[in-house]
Amino acid sequence: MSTATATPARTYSSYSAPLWKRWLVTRETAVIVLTAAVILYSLANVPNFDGPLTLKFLLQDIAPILLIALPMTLVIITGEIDLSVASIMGLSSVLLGVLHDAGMSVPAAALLALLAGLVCGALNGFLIAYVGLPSLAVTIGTLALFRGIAVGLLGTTAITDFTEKWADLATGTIGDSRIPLVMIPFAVLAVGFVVLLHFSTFGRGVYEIGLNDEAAHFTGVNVARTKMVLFLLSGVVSALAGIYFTLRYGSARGDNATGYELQVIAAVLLGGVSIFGGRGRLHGVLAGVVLIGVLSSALRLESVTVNVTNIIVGLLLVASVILPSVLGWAGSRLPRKASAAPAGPRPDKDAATADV
Amino acid sequence: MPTSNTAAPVLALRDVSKSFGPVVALRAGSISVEAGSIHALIGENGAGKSTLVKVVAGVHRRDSGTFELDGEAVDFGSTAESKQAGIAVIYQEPTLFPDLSVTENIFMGRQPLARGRRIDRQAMYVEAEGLFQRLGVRIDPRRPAEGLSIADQQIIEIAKAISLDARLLVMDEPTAALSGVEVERLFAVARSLRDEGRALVFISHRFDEVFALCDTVTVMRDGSYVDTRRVDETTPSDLVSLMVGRDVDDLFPKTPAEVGEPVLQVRGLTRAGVFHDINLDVRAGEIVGLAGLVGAGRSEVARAVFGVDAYDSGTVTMSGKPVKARDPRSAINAGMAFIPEDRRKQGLVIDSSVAGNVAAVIRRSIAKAGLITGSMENRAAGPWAARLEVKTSALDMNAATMSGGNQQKVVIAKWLATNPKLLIIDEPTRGIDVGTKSEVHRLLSELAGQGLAILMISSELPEVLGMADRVLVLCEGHLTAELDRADATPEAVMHAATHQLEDAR
Amino acid sequence: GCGSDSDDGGSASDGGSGGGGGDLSITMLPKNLGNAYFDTSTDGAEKAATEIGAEFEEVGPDTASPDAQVSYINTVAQQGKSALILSANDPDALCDAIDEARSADVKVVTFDADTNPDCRDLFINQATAEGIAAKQLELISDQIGGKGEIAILSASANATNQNAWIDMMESELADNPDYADIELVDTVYGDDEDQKSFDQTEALLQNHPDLKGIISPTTVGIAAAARYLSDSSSKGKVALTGLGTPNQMREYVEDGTVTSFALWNPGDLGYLATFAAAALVDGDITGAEGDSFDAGDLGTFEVGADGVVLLGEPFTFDADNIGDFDF
Amino acid sequence: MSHTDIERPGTSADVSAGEALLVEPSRLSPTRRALTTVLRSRELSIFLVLVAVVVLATTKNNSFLFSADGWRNFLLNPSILLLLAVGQAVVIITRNVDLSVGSTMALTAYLTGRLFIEQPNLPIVVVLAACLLMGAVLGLVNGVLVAYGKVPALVITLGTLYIYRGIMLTWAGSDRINAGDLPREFLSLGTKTVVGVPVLTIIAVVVLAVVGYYLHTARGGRELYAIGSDPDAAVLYGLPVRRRLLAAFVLSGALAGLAGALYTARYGTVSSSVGSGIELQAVAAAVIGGIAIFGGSGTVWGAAIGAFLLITINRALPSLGIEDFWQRAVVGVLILGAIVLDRILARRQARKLAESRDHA
Ligand SMILES: Nc1ncnc2c1ncn2[C@@H]1O[C@H](COP(=O)(O)OP(=O)(O)OP(=O)(O)O)[C@@H](O)[C@H]1O
Ligand SMILES: Nc1ncnc2c1ncn2[C@@H]1O[C@H](COP(=O)(O)OP(=O)(O)OP(=O)(O)O)[C@@H](O)[C@H]1O
Ligand SMILES: [Mg+2]
Ligand SMILES: [Mg+2]
Repeated sequence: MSTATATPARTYSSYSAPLWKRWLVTRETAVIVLTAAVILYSLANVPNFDGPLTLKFLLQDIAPILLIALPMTLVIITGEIDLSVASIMGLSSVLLGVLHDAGMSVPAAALLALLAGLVCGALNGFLIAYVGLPSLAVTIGTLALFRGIAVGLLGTTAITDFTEKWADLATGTIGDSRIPLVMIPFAVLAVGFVVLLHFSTFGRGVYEIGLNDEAAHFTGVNVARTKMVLFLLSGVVSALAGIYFTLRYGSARGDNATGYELQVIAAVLLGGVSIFGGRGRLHGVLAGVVLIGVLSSALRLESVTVNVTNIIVGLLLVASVILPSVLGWAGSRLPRKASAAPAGPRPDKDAATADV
Repeated sequence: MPTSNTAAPVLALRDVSKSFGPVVALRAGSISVEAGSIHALIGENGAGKSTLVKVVAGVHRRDSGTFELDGEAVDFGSTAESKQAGIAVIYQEPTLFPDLSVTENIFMGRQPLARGRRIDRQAMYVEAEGLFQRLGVRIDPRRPAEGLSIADQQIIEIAKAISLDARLLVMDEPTAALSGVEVERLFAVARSLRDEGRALVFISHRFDEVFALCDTVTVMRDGSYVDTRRVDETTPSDLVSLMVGRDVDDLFPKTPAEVGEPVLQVRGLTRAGVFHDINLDVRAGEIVGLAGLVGAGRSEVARAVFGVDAYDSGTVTMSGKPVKARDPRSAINAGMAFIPEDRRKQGLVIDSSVAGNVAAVIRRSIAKAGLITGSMENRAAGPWAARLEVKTSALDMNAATMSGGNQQKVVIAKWLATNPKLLIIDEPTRGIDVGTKSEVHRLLSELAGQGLAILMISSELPEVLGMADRVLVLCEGHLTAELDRADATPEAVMHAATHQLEDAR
Repeated sequence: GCGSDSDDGGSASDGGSGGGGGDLSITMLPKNLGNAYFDTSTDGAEKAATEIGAEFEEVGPDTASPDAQVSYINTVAQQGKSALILSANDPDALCDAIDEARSADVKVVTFDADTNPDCRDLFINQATAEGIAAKQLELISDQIGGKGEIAILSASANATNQNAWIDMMESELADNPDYADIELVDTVYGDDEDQKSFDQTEALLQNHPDLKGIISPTTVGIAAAARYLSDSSSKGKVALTGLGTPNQMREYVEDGTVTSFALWNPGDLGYLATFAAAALVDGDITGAEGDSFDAGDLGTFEVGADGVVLLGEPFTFDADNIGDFDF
Repeated sequence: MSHTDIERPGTSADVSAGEALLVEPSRLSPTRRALTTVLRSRELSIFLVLVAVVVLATTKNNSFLFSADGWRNFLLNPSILLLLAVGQAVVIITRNVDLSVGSTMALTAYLTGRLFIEQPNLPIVVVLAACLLMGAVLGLVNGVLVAYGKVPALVITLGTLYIYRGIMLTWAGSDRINAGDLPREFLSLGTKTVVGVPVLTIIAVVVLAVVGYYLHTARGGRELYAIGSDPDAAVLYGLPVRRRLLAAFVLSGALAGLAGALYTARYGTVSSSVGSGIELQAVAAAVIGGIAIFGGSGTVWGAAIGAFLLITINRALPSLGIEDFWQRAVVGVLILGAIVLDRILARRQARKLAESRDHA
């Protein structure tokens, strides 16, 4: 063996598979293809789906989910989960309303609402990252807490008198295109998160934590701080989504966006993120969100009730998590057969160990 | 192997193989155990002993080979089935239910029942007391299993196994954490079981135990059966050469290097319940060996020094400068590198690429403005992988697809890439093949020669004695001896590693 | 008149005179699905639709929240339906969506609960707020003998029409000498959810031991309250009235928990709304004050101020007449 | 080694009862042991909280407890959540969670109404049995997916939460169940009391007693704890892990099914929103009652008291002059408080036990 200072004895090829293979043979691609297929099918067969308004309404509907899916993806990749996002939306919505009602300008109120989101995220993050509590339990608790504060502040009344120009901002489109304005902040955030997750040392840490947090810790990744940051992001982006939601519907209510957390998580898992952490890419997730959005839009146009849509989303969710382990199980069946007939050590095993 | 003269052997494995993905844990394992005999199974770390045991227990399903119990072919899909068939197993690492009482741990699933299929707790406690009596220990049957010392945990496992009154009892390194007294009691029990006509398999790294207890011994190397001998017809040195497969003396080529300034200084390091008032220095160019029984707390000390674990009091300084507690980053920045004992769980991110692993620690320095791409990692990782001659087809291969030895090389590469001043290495050669083993040893002494300070933890006495300039011995979290290379004899180390336990009685 | 069509229920399916007019497509969007009151109004609307020969469908969220309604309004705009009939969960929140729909020239008729007048074309009003308020006070007053504490169990706290009625009642209580001895001690909200309304009733009785009567101006609320009273020790001691549907209340009128309550016929409401929508689409009316149109069995109606069409006065149900109704 | 220091003079004398209870319980006399166990139990502490809430509310307004209805509602209202909490507790003990109970409950609540509409003179027990059965089947679906799919229960039951409610709403369409559709004696079941105790409460308490007894004294029950305490060890040990998991989910589903029927009896109307969000209350009740979310410890008694606490606080808020809108927030605070407390206590215990290893 050469000494640690000697010149490299050999070099390695960087990749085991050609580029196209590494990109095309992935879970993400599958989701994207499926989404495209659904869109094409709807365009062909769903009356009015090809209509002028569809794109605008579709994007407006899924915007909050698109937004929250960004931080949620990172959170789930670290192996944690945040069930409190919808409640944070509700809380920021209510704060926006209450503060605006108290005579504050919409931007100022929105800023404070974002701050509140940050605080909510900080509470989650502290309890999970530093106290070391399970994120499931914590965020079930804060789900109730944040929603409770929202409802407590406003009861079942609603605040609806938002200055027109801000409401228009939420519902307006870019120029006279069909793209809603909200897609601009989303695009910015999306780019930011893609860089953060896929092209930064921080992102590498996120994956390592998800795959094996102990090893990450041993390698000097600051596990606690990473998780803290992610929950802060999750909180503030949820608050942003809540503000958009409020302005779009022009009503601040305590029960706004109830149940959105399920849709977000469903979309993220559908997009190929492993609930066990460590696996998943953002483009798959975004495709997942679009898929769910297109489905419900098309089904509504077909006058299918929301219940059926829920059933389909639920089935997609279960299927998307079950599928890998079903395949794995099927795979594990094969060697069993081999063991039935006592054979000598299999040649491929020898091959595998040839370089030991 | 010896053909059984009378009835079929209780346990007979032939050419059993088991792989985990590409890692071949067991290539051609064979063993044949007679009733009324205690059969030793020995081999170096990673020889495949535990894997073989787990195949017998039904934890793993063999890929190929034959498996017979009392002459009938069997194929266990679960541990429940093997239990049914009368096999009791003590696994290498204790598997207890921390929340439950010691007694429940022993009788789970087969508790004595009173009327109405109600669990008869009283009877259960009495029975547990009986078992502990037989093993000559005093553990409160009502206390929770949580927080037991490794040794006590091991004793619970033993109690569990013998209470099953199985026809075949397999013990995977049951004595690794036990003191002399406890070992004696265990042996007494084992012998009485043998005299009842049961078959026992006993795995240990300590030859004295093998020769004291067993009648037959099977040797394994690199996952394959090597030979089976009657104990009274063989000698330790025979066994060693069978295990290692070559002459022993060229195994530990420690080249003396001149020792420089102290690099690491640890003073009064203490963590309640784990280790106490640890003082140690490691100087440049010096290899310090840290010896002791499993559970002595060596790894805990190392982890605390490196900052992955917290400690209650004490100080750690690198070449004069204090290192922040509970902060691996500052330890790394101070020039420490830590190769932990468990590769798969702590050493590397097993499901990540070779490049990703090698570049993991130096990521920040190779990144441009915090941004990093796969190709950057590959460029940085390539040379280091090459220096350690890591065998892989490409840098984006999953680390999980590599053999134990290559995985260890990846871990070493990843830390050498940080060019450290101090290298802490826990169980450097556990579970790696003989070839790589000596490569690692040569590398270590070369690094020391280049002035690197090395703190080496090892459960293998020959390794410690062969490699270390100085040997520190840890016993139940206390430093009990500091021996120079000259006077570090097996006896001296073993005594220091256990004497405190003797005193306690 | 209310009794006029007790043959209501599923009769939508029978025959269908006009038939062919596929160009006239109407969507009905109630506050939420699975609400008996709206089921009845939808039945009425469907009946009208078959008579007109319009293509008709009902869609809706399962919880009564405005944001849920928005996406359905959007869908109607996408589908380019000719008319939308809705009961608004929020007076302002829906306006943007409705504007969008109208600019995709969908005629928008609100019924039961209105939006801002400038958002929609027409509002079909079940009865004047004054009428409803007065009626309920009158009922409770003679059930509690003109004196004592009363409380109100409403729908959600921002339900437009409930709030309007409650205001009316409060001022009426203040001004009208007949009600001098009646004190309104509390107003609580059951959000038109059974269990919430149920628990709120319990809380009312618990916190106001001397409570004499409860007014619940919402069909869900009154049913839940009746259900609670019917087997509580307050049964018979605490009077209950308000707005309810005969089918839900029959049980409690018969067992004496409730002596009388009021309502218009939701079926007629939906029926009328549908004819109004059709008239708008056909261009018979524009929604301007003074326009008048024909509404099948119900005769002709005239559009009042702010594009409001009034169905009539609320009708009182009691043990003697409740048997004649099925909705 | 811990067992050697018993001979050491001193150590045995100067340890507190609590310490002894932890490290060497047998040193205490059986009565003393029992006493200390009870005194230090989580169940007792939240029971005291419950008492405090009741006393407070009653002093503010004594009809809270001391009126026919007050007393009845105090016992009656928690009974449905209690059933769910018991099922939830058993599932959580195995280190899983069942979020689909609310939807299961909704389905069987509607089933009850349907059955009575189809067959007005169906015997009540048959209906209850039907609901139990339906719930069990829905629970079985969860169980199979979790035990064989090797997917976290959280995700699976999140999915079935959607699916089951979707099925219920599609099935129910826009028609709903009114009191009028239900036979009198079934409705009266919802409020009938026997010697001052509501029937629903009796049913719930009986279920509680049976499950509690099973968990404490049956092999199966203890295995549930073992599985939750360390799933991998349970597999190595050869416990029938899958079968037990299935059983846990089936139980949770069946109890949710029963709860659905009782809901209909109690409230007389079934609308689309039945039981939505109640799954979180059930989890909350269990967690507050001292069931560790990591599984392996806690008792259904605790979960039951937790359920009582939640509902009673909800009832008490108005009496205490707090708008009941804040109830959700209170629940959140209770959950967080409970898990933080658990963590602190667990740390203390682990440390005590570690130190008990020391002797030097
Ligand atoms: N689950 C697993 N996945 C992948 N590789 C494994 C697994 N278990 C064991 N191995 C590998 O199989 C080889 C044999 O492991 P095994 O534990 O049987 O050795 P051993 O003889 O018991 O060593 P020791 O004496 O240290 O216990 C080692 O190289 C180890 O890394
Ligand atoms: N009292 C204890 N209770 C539970 N686990 C323990 C205890 N002591 C040690 N361990 C664990 O047992 C394993 C071996 O013990 P430890 O590492 O402390 O000592 P060691 O001398 O390094 O043993 P090894 O030879 O395994 O490195 C480690 O994983 C350690 O975390
Ligand atoms: Mg082993
Ligand atoms: Mg160690």
